[in-house]
Amino acid sequence: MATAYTLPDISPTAVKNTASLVRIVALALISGAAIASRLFAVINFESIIHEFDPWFNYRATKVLASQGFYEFWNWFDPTAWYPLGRVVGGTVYPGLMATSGVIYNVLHKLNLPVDIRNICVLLAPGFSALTAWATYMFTKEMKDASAGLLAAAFIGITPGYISRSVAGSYDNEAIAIFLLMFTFFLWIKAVKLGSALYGSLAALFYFYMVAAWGGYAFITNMIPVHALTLMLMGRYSSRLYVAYCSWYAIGTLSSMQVPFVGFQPVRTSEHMGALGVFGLLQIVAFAQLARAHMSSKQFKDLLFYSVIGIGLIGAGGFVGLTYMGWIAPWTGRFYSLWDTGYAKKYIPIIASVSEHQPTAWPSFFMDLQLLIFLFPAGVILCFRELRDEHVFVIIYALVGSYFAGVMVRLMLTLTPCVCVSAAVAFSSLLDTYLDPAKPEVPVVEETAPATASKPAATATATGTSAIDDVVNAAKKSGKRGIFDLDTRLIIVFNAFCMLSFFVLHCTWVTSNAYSSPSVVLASQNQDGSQHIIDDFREAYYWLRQNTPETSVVMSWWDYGYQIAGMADRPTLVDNNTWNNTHIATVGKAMASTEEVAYPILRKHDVEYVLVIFGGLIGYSGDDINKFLWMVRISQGVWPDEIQEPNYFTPQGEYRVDDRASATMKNSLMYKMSYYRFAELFGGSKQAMDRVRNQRLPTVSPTLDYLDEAFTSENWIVRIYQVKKEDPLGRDLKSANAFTDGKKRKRSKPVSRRRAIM
Amino acid sequence: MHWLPALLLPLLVLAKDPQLELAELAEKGNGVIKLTPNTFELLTSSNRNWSAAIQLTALDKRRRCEPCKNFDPSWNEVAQAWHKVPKAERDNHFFATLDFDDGQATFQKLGLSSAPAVYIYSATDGPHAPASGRFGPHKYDFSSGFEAGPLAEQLSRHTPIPIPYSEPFNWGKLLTSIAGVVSFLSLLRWVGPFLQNKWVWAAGTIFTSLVMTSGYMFTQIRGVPFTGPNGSWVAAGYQNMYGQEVQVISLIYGTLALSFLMLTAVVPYQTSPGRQRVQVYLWTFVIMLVYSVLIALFKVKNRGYPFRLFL
Amino acid sequence: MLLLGPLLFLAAAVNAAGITLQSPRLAVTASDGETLRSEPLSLRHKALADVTLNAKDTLKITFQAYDSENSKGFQPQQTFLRFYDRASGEEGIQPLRVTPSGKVKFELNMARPPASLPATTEGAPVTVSLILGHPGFTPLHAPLFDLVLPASQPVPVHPEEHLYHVRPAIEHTFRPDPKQPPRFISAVTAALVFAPWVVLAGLWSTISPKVPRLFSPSIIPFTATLAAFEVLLVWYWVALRLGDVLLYGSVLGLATVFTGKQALSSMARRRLSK
Amino acid sequence: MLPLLSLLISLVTLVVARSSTGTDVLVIVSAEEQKDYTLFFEDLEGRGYDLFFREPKAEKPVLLDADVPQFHHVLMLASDTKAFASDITPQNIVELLTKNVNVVVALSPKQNLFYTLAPEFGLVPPPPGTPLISYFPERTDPPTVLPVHVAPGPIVTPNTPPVWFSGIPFSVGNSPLLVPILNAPSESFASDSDSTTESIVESVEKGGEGLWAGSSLGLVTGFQVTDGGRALFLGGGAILSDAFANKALPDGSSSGNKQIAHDVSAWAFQESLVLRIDETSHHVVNATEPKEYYTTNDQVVYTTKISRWNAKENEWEPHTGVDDLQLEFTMLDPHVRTGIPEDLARPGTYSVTFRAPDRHGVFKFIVDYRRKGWTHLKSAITVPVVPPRHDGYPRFLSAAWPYYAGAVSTSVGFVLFAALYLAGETKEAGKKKKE
Amino acid sequence: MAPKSTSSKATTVSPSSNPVLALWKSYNEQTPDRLRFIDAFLVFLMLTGVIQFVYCVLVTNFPFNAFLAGFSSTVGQFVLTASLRSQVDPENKNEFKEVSPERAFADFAFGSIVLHFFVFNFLG
Repeated sequence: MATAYTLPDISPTAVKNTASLVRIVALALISGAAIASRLFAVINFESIIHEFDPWFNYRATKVLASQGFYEFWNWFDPTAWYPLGRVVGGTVYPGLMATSGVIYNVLHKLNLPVDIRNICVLLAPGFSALTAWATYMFTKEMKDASAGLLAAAFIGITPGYISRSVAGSYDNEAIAIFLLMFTFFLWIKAVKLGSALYGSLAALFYFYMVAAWGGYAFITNMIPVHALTLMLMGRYSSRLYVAYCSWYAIGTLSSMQVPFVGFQPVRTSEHMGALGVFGLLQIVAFAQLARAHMSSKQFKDLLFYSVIGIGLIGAGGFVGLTYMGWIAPWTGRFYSLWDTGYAKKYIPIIASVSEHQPTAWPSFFMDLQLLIFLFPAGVILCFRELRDEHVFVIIYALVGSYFAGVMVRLMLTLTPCVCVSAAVAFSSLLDTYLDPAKPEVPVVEETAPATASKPAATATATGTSAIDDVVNAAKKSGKRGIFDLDTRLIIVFNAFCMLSFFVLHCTWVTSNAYSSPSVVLASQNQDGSQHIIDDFREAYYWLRQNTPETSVVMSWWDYGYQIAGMADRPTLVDNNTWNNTHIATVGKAMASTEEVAYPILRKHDVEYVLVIFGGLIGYSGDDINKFLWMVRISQGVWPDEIQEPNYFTPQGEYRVDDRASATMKNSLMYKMSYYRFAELFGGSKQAMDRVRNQRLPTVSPTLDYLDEAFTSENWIVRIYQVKKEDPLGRDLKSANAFTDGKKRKRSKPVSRRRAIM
Repeated sequence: MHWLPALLLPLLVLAKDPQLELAELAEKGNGVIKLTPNTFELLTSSNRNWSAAIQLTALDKRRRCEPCKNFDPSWNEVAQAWHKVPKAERDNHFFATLDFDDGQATFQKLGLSSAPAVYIYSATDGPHAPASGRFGPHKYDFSSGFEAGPLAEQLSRHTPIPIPYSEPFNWGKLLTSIAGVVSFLSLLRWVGPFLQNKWVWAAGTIFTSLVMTSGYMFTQIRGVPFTGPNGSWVAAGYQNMYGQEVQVISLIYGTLALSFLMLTAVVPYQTSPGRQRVQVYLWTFVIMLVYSVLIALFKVKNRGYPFRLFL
Repeated sequence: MLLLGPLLFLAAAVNAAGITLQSPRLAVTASDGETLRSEPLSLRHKALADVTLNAKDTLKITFQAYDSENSKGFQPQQTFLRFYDRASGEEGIQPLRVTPSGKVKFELNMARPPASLPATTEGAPVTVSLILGHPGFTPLHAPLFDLVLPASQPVPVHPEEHLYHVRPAIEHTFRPDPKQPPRFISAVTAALVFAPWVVLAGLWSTISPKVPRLFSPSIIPFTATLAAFEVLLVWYWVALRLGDVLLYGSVLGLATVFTGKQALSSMARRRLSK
Repeated sequence: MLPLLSLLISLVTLVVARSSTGTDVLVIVSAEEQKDYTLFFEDLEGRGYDLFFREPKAEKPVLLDADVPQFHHVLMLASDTKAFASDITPQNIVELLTKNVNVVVALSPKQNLFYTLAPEFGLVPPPPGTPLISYFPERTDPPTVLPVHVAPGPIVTPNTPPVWFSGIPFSVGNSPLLVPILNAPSESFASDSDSTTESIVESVEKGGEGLWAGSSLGLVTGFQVTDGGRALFLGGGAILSDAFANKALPDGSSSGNKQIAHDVSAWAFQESLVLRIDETSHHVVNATEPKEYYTTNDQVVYTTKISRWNAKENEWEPHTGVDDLQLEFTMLDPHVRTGIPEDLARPGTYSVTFRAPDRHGVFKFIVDYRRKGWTHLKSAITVPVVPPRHDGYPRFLSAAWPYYAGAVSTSVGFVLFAALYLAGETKEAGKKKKE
Repeated sequence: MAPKSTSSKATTVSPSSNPVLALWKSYNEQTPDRLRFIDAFLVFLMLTGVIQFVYCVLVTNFPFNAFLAGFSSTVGQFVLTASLRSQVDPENKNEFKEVSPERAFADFAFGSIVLHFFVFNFLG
């Protein structure tokens, strides 16, 4: 046969074996790359837990590892949400902790005394390797092994996934993405084979997913949508029935074993879609069975009436139950994905989180570089041969890109799908141009997809359109292939360049953007050398060493987990923002005057107040910048005590200098942030806030109810101690005036009679 | 009853009671007083036993103030709603509108740099004067959007009695949706085959995902303008963009995807080597070019980005 | 102290110069100037009828202080009116302005009450008494009459005052326990749940499946292991902990896989042999 | 003074000491005034106190050495002194009080630093130079020396005869920490003797400096500092003096000054009305050890032991007969507030059993017993209340029998089905395929 | 559907007016015993489930987890068995190329064991 270039003659078996060997090696290398590229954080900084939530997971894991699973399950944490406490066992997704707990115990069984912290730090990279493998399997089902390898490579190093799985970011997503992909793989497999085994396995991994991440709702809705679409496309088959029913029956029951999820799968709207499809499948299956035994005429009207009737009953029942409050309507967090204005209006806490902001296009490109435009091409290719699994990818692409657009953090769910379809596109390009066959001779390996797709295509595309004609005509003509070597070369070379560019990009992004453990900050000295700013740990360890075990620390909720994790002190609120009122209370205390705040602090037994202040070195993520959110949240609860406009200048500007509004200047947060700030600059030349770029008044605010306890090296963390009540029962303001020797103005006996108006 | 003296006063004194005057003005502009600098002074005079909510806006075309246009209708709705309350209470609170072009001086006096803004002056004496002694002007914060509902709700805190505003039921929406469904069903026969064609769906899917991945939702949620003030269409800053960028970016993505498809799906079916070669080079060139443009754009957004392609 | 005053006064009246009053009168006039009450006062005994002042009324007290010796008016240093609420113990002292000739004209206008007036409660009268004192004179403390004043706000108490008294008890209201249906019903239903076995038996008997290989060596182990699994699970429900069941389960699982392979492959052979 | 000495003395006097806090008393009094109080001082020494005298202007012995109080009680009788040594300042006196030192302060018509001290306690003295005057009862003494009837109260022994007083009154604020002991007679008022009615009337008018008159004014007032010492304010030191102690009342009977001097000093030096909480314990019903966590709906037993200082026996004895002791079980707000009845079997122990709220959180057992004149009792124990453990819920409920039955019968059905199915002949299937 | 079965249908079904009767008739005629054996089990499961559901609705759902466990054990077993049925149904042979009847039963057994594990874990 005529080939574009001479092929070494090797026996097909040899080729096969080498291919599989190469595949294994490639996968191994990909895993290595995936893990390695996530270690920048450890190299640049140190082996430390990152950010906020991971600190809680780490703490919980320690409990699990030291006290065992049942104790963890029943763990009541009295130091969180003081004094409400938190029933941790019932309010976490234990999957992550359980996983590292198991690993920890196994290693110790093998006499490998590994520190639990290192396990937690390295869990995410480890699982990223598994994710690569899962993606490989998944894509293999879509196209073939080569596409699979590409996809694995993509997901292995694409920043969109690395951003949440660098070493040290010990968060649910770390393992969730692997579970997501593997569940999908099993699901596809189950649909393809119609095997209850794969269905059950999918259910098991779904259970793992539910135990690991709140994002399981994505699976809960993706799979039913897929099944429904297939049915609407007239592709119902007993295989679908077997796969879906075995998945749903076991999956739903198992998901309810997770205490945090509880009865939601039968009580909330997020899960009702799956239930509905389940019911529908039963009807359709019965109809099919009936059809086997009846003339089509009878069958038609029976089927028609029964489907209509039962469908109506089902819908009515759903509405009724929702109306009776048996089924909870969409939860706010979920709802805010559809009505994008909803969160800001009704759940400011959610809106205040930075990773819940919508995504601008640069972050798409930053995270997915060339994949983002290969992705549509891949989707088109999926349409070309429209098998059941391709339908899945298409739906995934649609839904995923919408969600990723709405919330930055959901970029994570889009990434795998992008990798898969991009890989499909890219590998089919390479296939075309590497395929040695020349078009003159009748093409030998009319690739499997093409054949398989024909019936599918003809089955669906009853209505014919121009594009169809083109494609089919081309297919008919059969002459498919590339004639000349140079064209092949340029394409291959081009592709190679693009891929290497992608690698460069990913490496750069990972090392520069996504590897900083926001606990430790890095800054450049004049000579370009790196200077580590370690104020947070400095302050937290100060708390740990200089305050009694039981002293309650109040701070804005962002720092709750870190205080609990590093300082080991009770906190009022933390990053598990389940109680709006409690958070609003803290917001109110921060936003109101000392006199108003003091009773609140005393009532909650607060002994230390911690604020983050970046004004000195220009750390922009400080509390003054978050202050408006505190105001808003507390305004939501006490609209007539706290009003956002009062914190702006009459011109509607948010200022901290001498033009700042009186309310702003008297607020506890302002006072705590700028206390003694002017003195630092010698008072003479005005103090400069490097974040707001505003000059502070030369006299700094005074504090009557708090004492400055600690201020970190760069003033990022400032800790204040709450004074006790005056033993003589005076208000602390006048008590201080007395101790400072100020004369009290002479009073005289007052009339005790007040007339009734 | 507070308005009795207000009504009797003119009979006793020759000078017209400002409150009555305002009431008439409000009557004229049914519910909303169209302010001039003088009437503004009158309305916000230091000793007033009425409260007032003033919308400071710039509705003139030349000002190109989109938010002003969006907000004005809901303002008028609320004013109408207030106009419905019995005269006794109505004349204790006034709704007024001052346009930038009528009272630039006033805007400067208030130090207003942006429109629209709503200032609320509560009564300084008389029964409705607030006990707190904070007479305003309070500034209405638009954090809850331009809708009439929240506006009425928040203003009601300052009016003598709550504003009897109720969301008008949106019949139009209902009807259109019903009509849509009906027409769809009726057209189903003709639309059907069209819907069954997978390439239609493909087009839809591709379009959606392209638009989404070019930050369309960002522009929607943040309500960013289509282009910048000085006609620039690329917003500086990594987490920021204008409406036009969506189009450009999705076009770029589309082109790249298309050329890949061409190389994969169409070029191989060429029968003559010559044409095939031409096409291959053509599409490769297109990819290189557009990709470089994309990178260049990204460098604009993200200054620190070290890489560049041919441009 | 009250009882002490007059007593001492009587005791002391003998030896020193005393103070007496000339024509003491009280008058109550309404806001529109109408005189509601006007009568002379006596130092010996209190006026019988209470004097009532309404919100706008005015109480007028006039007298002239006399030196009982030379019976000419003079100006005592201490000329106080004392308002005393016996119920609440509230007290107010109002010094009176005296002319050099001893004339006193005191007006208590309820529209503008003086600061000395004590807080009063509804209906409870305050005793008004006159206190006269001067160096070298026998002091005089004479209750004049009971005065009923419009009630005022209660006396302001310290915010923490309530901590110094018994505070009202607080009961926590508990959520009601979920109600259990009568055991009888549950038992019956439980029995009913087993009823379908009858149906099953009936149906299977109609089909009467042939079970030639019920005890065939290749099948029975598989069946047994499956049964063992179910037993294990029930046992788990009753007693076991998760760890144990996972351990036993894994062991049993291996066995089941093995036996399953045996049984099913034998079945497959039979099927394909057809 | 030397710590060693104080230690020595405290050791020696341990046997006879009567105060619950200690025996060392610093008396700040000028040499000439000192002679006026011999009786009082004898009384004190007789009660086992060690008196250390110090001239108002003398530097030693100091009140505080490195913020450590050097005495248990301070007696400020130098009322007429204008200027004091540098370490005698209002601030220092307040600090002493917060450090559980008891202070007795005698004011006088002469203005000095006590005039700035008193207002901090809600006691406002009249303008300087205006002593308390009363023409009642008619007597030969000057109007500034007056007998005062002693109202019954917890501190002074019942039916003590009237006492001689000379000094200033002060208006008493409404702070509940204040303990009125002796109030002015209702006919009395503060004024300089040559004031005229005009000046008095003007004083009450707007802008006047106010009139201190009537029975609401305090002459002797105590102040119980929150978890600190006790302060006693005397309108004038003379009430403790020998002169008044020996001076007969107008009706010839002897005055109550000796008695009141004894009583008020006993209160001020924490001999009387002193309570303390010896121990508190909590546990579940019919258990003995306290639990680290309580589960919602537990029956919790809270026990506390209160004892009172017995000055005569010089020891703490069980304090019985409190019928208004209350316990709060608090998380943010009290969820339970109940009286703690006395456990008659064990004198001085008070115990109550209650059901923990069915709401988890960090709760506190709070006993906060404050009564005027008594030392405050405060105890707060933090204890988390947690939801039941996963296996803490009732199992095998009758209500769920049908469900158990369902599950079991399904399992059995499965086994049976599997057995029969496996055992069944696959022929039919084959046949069907053939036909 | 395989064309063979449709043809057989055309011949066997009597022109009965009542579709349900016709259904029942043809079912009895042309369902292999093995399938009817399975169907009997299905009926059994359905009845068990219905009784529990009725009890839950009429009497109490108090230990809701117990109800869910019991009920979904029947439902789950039902669907698993139904899957088995459709997999061993000779008429679906061409639909399940990779799944032989024995393999089907293995899957069924595996699924059921997993299901029952969760059931008893959730039964409380």
